[in-house]
Amino acid sequence: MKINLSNQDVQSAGVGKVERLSGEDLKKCYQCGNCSGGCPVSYKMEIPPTRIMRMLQLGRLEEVKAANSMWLCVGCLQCYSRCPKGCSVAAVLEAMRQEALRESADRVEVKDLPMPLLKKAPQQAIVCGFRKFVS
Amino acid sequence: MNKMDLMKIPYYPGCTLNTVAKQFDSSARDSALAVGFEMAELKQWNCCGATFPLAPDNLMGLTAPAKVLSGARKEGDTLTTLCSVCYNVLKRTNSVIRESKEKRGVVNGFIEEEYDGSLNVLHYLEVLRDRVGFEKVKGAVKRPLKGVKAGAYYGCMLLRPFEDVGIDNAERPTIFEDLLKALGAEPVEFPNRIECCGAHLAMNDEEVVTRLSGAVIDSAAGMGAELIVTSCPLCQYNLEKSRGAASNGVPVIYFTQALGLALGQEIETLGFEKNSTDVMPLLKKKGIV
Amino acid sequence: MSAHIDKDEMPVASGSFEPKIMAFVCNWCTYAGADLAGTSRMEYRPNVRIIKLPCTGRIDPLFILKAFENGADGVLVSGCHPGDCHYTTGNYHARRRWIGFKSLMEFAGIDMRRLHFSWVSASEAIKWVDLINKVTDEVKALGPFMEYKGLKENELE
Amino acid sequence: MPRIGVFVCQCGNNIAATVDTKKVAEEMARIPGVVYTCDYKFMCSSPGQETLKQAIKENNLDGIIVSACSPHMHEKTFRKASEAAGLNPYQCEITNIREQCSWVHHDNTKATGTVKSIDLTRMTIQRLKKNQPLKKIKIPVKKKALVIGGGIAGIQAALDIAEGGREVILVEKEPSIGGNMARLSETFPTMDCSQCILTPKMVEAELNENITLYTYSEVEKVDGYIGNFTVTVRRKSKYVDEERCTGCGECTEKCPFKVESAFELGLNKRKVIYTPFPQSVPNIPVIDAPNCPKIQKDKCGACAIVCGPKCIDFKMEDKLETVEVGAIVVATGYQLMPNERFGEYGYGRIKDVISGLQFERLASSSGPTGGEIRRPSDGKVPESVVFIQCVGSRDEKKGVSYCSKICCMYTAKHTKLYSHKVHGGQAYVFYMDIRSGGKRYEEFVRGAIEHDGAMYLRGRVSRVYEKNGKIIVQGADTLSGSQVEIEADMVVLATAVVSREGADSLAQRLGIGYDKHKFYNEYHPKLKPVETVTAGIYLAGSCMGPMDIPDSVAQGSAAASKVLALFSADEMAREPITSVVNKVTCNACWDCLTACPYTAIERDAIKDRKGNIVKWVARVNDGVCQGCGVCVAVKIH
Ligand SMILES: Cc1cc2nc3c(=O)[nH]c(=O)nc-3n(C[C@H](O)[C@H](O)[C@H](O)COP(=O)(O)OP(=O)(O)OC[C@H]3O[C@@H](n4cnc5c(N)ncnc54)[C@H](O)[C@@H]3O)c2cc1C
Ligand SMILES: Cc1cc2nc3c(=O)[nH]c(=O)nc-3n(C[C@H](O)[C@H](O)[C@H](O)COP(=O)(O)OP(=O)(O)OC[C@H]3O[C@@H](n4cnc5c(N)ncnc54)[C@H](O)[C@@H]3O)c2cc1C
Ligand code: SF4
Ligand code: SF4
Ligand code: SF4
Ligand code: SF4
Ligand code: SF4
Ligand code: SF4
Ligand code: SF4
Ligand code: SF4
Repeated sequence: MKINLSNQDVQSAGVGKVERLSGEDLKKCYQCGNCSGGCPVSYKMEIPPTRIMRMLQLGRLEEVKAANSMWLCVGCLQCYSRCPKGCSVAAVLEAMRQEALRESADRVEVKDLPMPLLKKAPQQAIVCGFRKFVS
Repeated sequence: MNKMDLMKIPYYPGCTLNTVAKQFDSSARDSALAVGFEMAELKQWNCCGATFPLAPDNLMGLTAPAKVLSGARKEGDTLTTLCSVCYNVLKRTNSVIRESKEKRGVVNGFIEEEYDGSLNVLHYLEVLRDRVGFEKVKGAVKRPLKGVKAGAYYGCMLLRPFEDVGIDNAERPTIFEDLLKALGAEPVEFPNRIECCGAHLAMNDEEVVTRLSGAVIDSAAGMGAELIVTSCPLCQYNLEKSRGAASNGVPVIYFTQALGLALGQEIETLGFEKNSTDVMPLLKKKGIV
Repeated sequence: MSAHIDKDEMPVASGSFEPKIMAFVCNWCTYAGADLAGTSRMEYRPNVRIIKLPCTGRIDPLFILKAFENGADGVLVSGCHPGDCHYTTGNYHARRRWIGFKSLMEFAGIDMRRLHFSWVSASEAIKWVDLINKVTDEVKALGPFMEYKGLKENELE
Repeated sequence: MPRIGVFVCQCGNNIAATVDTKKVAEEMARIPGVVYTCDYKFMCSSPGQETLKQAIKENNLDGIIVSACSPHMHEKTFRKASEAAGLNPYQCEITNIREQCSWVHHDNTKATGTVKSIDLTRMTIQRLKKNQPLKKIKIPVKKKALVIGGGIAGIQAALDIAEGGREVILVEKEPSIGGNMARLSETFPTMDCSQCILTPKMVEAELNENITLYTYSEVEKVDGYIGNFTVTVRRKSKYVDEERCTGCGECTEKCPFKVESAFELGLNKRKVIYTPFPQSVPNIPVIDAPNCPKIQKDKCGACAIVCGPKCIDFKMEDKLETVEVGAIVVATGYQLMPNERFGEYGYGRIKDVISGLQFERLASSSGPTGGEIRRPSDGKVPESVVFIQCVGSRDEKKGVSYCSKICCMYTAKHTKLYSHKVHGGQAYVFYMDIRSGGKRYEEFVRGAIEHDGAMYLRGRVSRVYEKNGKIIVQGADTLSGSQVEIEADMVVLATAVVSREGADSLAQRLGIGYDKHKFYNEYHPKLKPVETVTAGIYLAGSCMGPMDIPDSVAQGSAAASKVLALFSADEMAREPITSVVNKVTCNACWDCLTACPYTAIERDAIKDRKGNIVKWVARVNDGVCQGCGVCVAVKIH
């Protein structure tokens, strides 16, 4: 992998928007790895939390958007709760999800969901899921 | 006890407790009466939204919970909930409204009300600990859960973020175990009690849920737990569902069912049949029923 | 200790107004910074008259009023950067005092554009030069400060 | 009418090129009170100074002005010359017409420079007219020092002062000197044994005639100022007569009760009558009164029975002693942050999660395991040990924002000790950065990795928990970008170095400053690293911030050299630039007192003849005042 880094990347407007939406200051992250260490879905993320923060510091918004990470985040706040710098990867990912949902198609279509699930699963799962996956 | 003398606490059940988790609701109401308070359901309520918007500028997402809070304020200065998610959403929304004048203005504009955040949002566990007192609960126990090694599963929403919701130390909570102790059970502290169950991924990613919930059950069983108690319908659902995948099958029940059981309520009223894991064999084995 | 400068002694360039600027500076930072401008042979407007004090913390608000009374058209106060005070916290005291003091000055009818506060360290000769030039030009553009001159003359009479 | 002389310097062409010095001198002669003026080529040259002296004498001048270069350049020269001519040196003022005039106004017609020089000199004349003759302040100095804290920094300071021939009192609050270093096993970067290099110094401190040890003692009150401090020391009751005790240890041997040893950090027990460790200095036991049944409820007394010289006295009480000293060195050291704050690491719940200092005890040959690495829970030799760095350090949310500076190094040391002692064992280190600046330090860490095989993982640990008798460490390796889980037998936390409990209250007693972490403030972090703003009080070692042994020792010596310099004369001369209180107008508002950065102002009672207090006023202590003037400007009367 090679990254050609330019001022536009480092001062990326897109990342600036994510910062605004999430209320997080990406510069604060010093890449300690605690979030990746504690994240329950880290194992399945194409880009795990610590690297998300780094990629965004480098302005690689598109790569992070293309990855499955933001759709996997369960919002458990373990990352935020243990981050020594008080950063919330959860908030960053939520901001990115919001952006993606506003722009493009929904992640999940209601019609694709199995009926037994809709019947048995608690309402809250469905409400919450819709809020995360559907614009 | 005369119903009139009871301490009445406004109560928000939330949508799930009205449907698939009725047993959570009813066992909690009955148990409350047995230890001296009444859960007075709000006259009017709506879904809280089931997720607190993590992006701070998303004030639209606060509308639903703000409406609940504002309505509840008209019925008292305290609001109690049972479901961890409702608790998390309502409590955090409440602090946003209380602490930020600016956001309060916007949210009040959305709901067309004047709510100032002055409610005290409590989880049922907090009511038991701080208003009733575990000592009193202990005194009311008629059917002690003697010999039951029970693991309390906190999940995420009761504890995080600590600054806003934490009903107890985020890494080393004890409130749940203290309750189980009062009920006569042997609480088992297991490492994954504060880890996520997979939450809403139940909708579209079974693998994650099976893995995370399975790890919770494994972790509890590994420490010797024979029973897991929860405080959230989604946790309950995920844990029960992944039971097959987990190497150790352990029944999962709502903590209020355990409470009702210990307080001596009729077994039939506790709604165990609604759970998809069967706790009866364990209770029989322990000689509790 | 303030200077009462006679108009006819000022270097009047083609009859235009030349303001009188009083600078109250601390001994350790700004005074040394001004010295450095000299040793580096820099050049700046000659309108400034420096009064050296141990510390900006020693600067009494009355000094500033007195300077205006005695004919200054602009006043400059400068010392060590916050955190660098030779006396550890003197400049914090000064800063705190000025915050309250500014409103008093405004109340006393002093145009705040005539009063400048700055931090100049012992190595910031360039900053000093720029500051003096800027303050001189700004005050020059404002014209002479007449309100207080009247006061002093009345008093003398 | 004053008799003022004005000397205008040409500085060769440096001033004369843009200032008409003759004109300046002439103009000054017209000012009332000026009786003598001249201009001269080089005022600072010998003939220049002679001219000045002669003029003073011949014209009977009572004040002079030299309009020349910056006062920072030659004020001292001319004040000295004035003094030699019989004039009070503070009646000599300088006008800066070079750096702030001739050099910065390049007008060759000399118009600009001359006008400004005239102005500036006239301003100085007005200033001089208000001057009063001042006398140099002389302060007598008591040539005895007090060192607070008997860790390596304090011991070094005491030894150096004693070696310089001055008396020192070393106050240590524990029963033995030695501090944290006494707990260490081997020390980086040389790996020599801590006890082997520390014990000789401790013994030296005990035997040196110039050093008086006050162990089990604390500073209660400090009065006075540089050269003249009066310090009250509480000497806590040891219940053992120090004069008669032979240190035989019979009492400890026979004492039937045990409690957790603070020195061993809970890894071991000690008797109720005890010395903290075998090499204690002084080797005299103390009774831990709250735990002694004899003292609490008059049961036992075994120690008193076996003691040959009969030196145990259960009724002994604390003594307050007052000492007079000229200088104080504060060397009270550090402690580690309580690990319980980090619930996710399981300290206190999982027995085999220990602190770095506890690991030192396990590795120490005089420690509870005799130097074998055995885990606390079951005594098993751990086959894999995970070391977690930066626990609480660099963690602004739950810990402290700063880097503790020593833990990267001691963790590398721990991995070395471990791999030397446990063959086949594997050390894992979770780190964020490796901070090994210093002579041979980086090489030391590389040695741990390359030679001793420690596995370094760049990342933080999120969680530690137990599973099937193993400790599961869950973290990340950010270099490979993955989550990492390790099954370990023991976990060692490199916990943040923090200030001592009570550091702030001691600072308040001493009148010295401290930062928000309660580490003591040096006067200037680069140029006055062992001084405090309170003259006569110096700092050494880790009470100022995290620091290793070489730095602590260097500072101990540095502080000692400051003390010896102060003690080199009988009296200390100070510039008389101090503030004075007008006792008539002072209305005891104490604004000045709170404003003074040096606590130089005290409350003073004015009494009538019968001794009744008539009025309270502020009083400036000349020994302490630095002349900043903050107090003067704080109040407008
Ligand atoms: C795990 C670990 C390993 C380390 N390994 C090394 C190493 O290998 N090499 C190295 O160079 N450094 C090492 N260090 C650092 C070393 O411990 C310190 O640099 C050194 O001990 C500092 O000495 P000190 O005298 O400043 O403080 P301390 O050792 O803390 O001594 C302070 C003394 O003052 C006393 N005291 C405190 N308050 C008062 C009071 N109010 N009145 C009277 N007395 C008081 C205390 O009882 C103590 O005796 C290590 C540190 C740790 C935590
Ligand atoms: C780029 C850079 C930036 C730095 N920035 C900082 C900073 O921001 N903050 C900081 O704290 N430090 C900084 N430093 C470090 C700082 O420069 C040194 O710590 C400091 O200068 C060391 O001082 P010294 O007296 O030990 O040595 P030096 O400054 O090297 O002085 C040694 C003197 O001895 C003389 N000398 C040598 N041999 C002989 C001889 N045989 N006989 C007689 N005289 C001799 C030399 O001419 C020289 O004058 C920086 C260093 C560098 C390279
Ligand atoms: S825990 Fe915080 S600081 Fe550490 S890598 Fe994650 S976001 Fe960055
Ligand atoms: S909130 Fe999301 S990113 Fe953070 S730990 Fe939980 S799942 Fe991982
Ligand atoms: S006194 Fe100063 S200005 Fe005069 S000759 Fe000496 S250096 Fe130059
Ligand atoms: S037995 Fe007596 S002499 Fe011996 S160590 Fe104990 S107190 Fe000292
Ligand atoms: S009297 Fe106290 S110190 Fe002495 S032997 Fe008994 S318990 Fe130990
Ligand atoms: S010295 Fe190393 S381990 Fe200690 S706080 Fe600094 S970086 Fe972390
Ligand atoms: S400021 Fe000090 S000197 Fe002035 S009145 Fe108050 S106490 Fe007295
Ligand atoms: S001049 Fe400064 S040091 Fe002296 S008493 Fe006043 S405030 Fe304190």
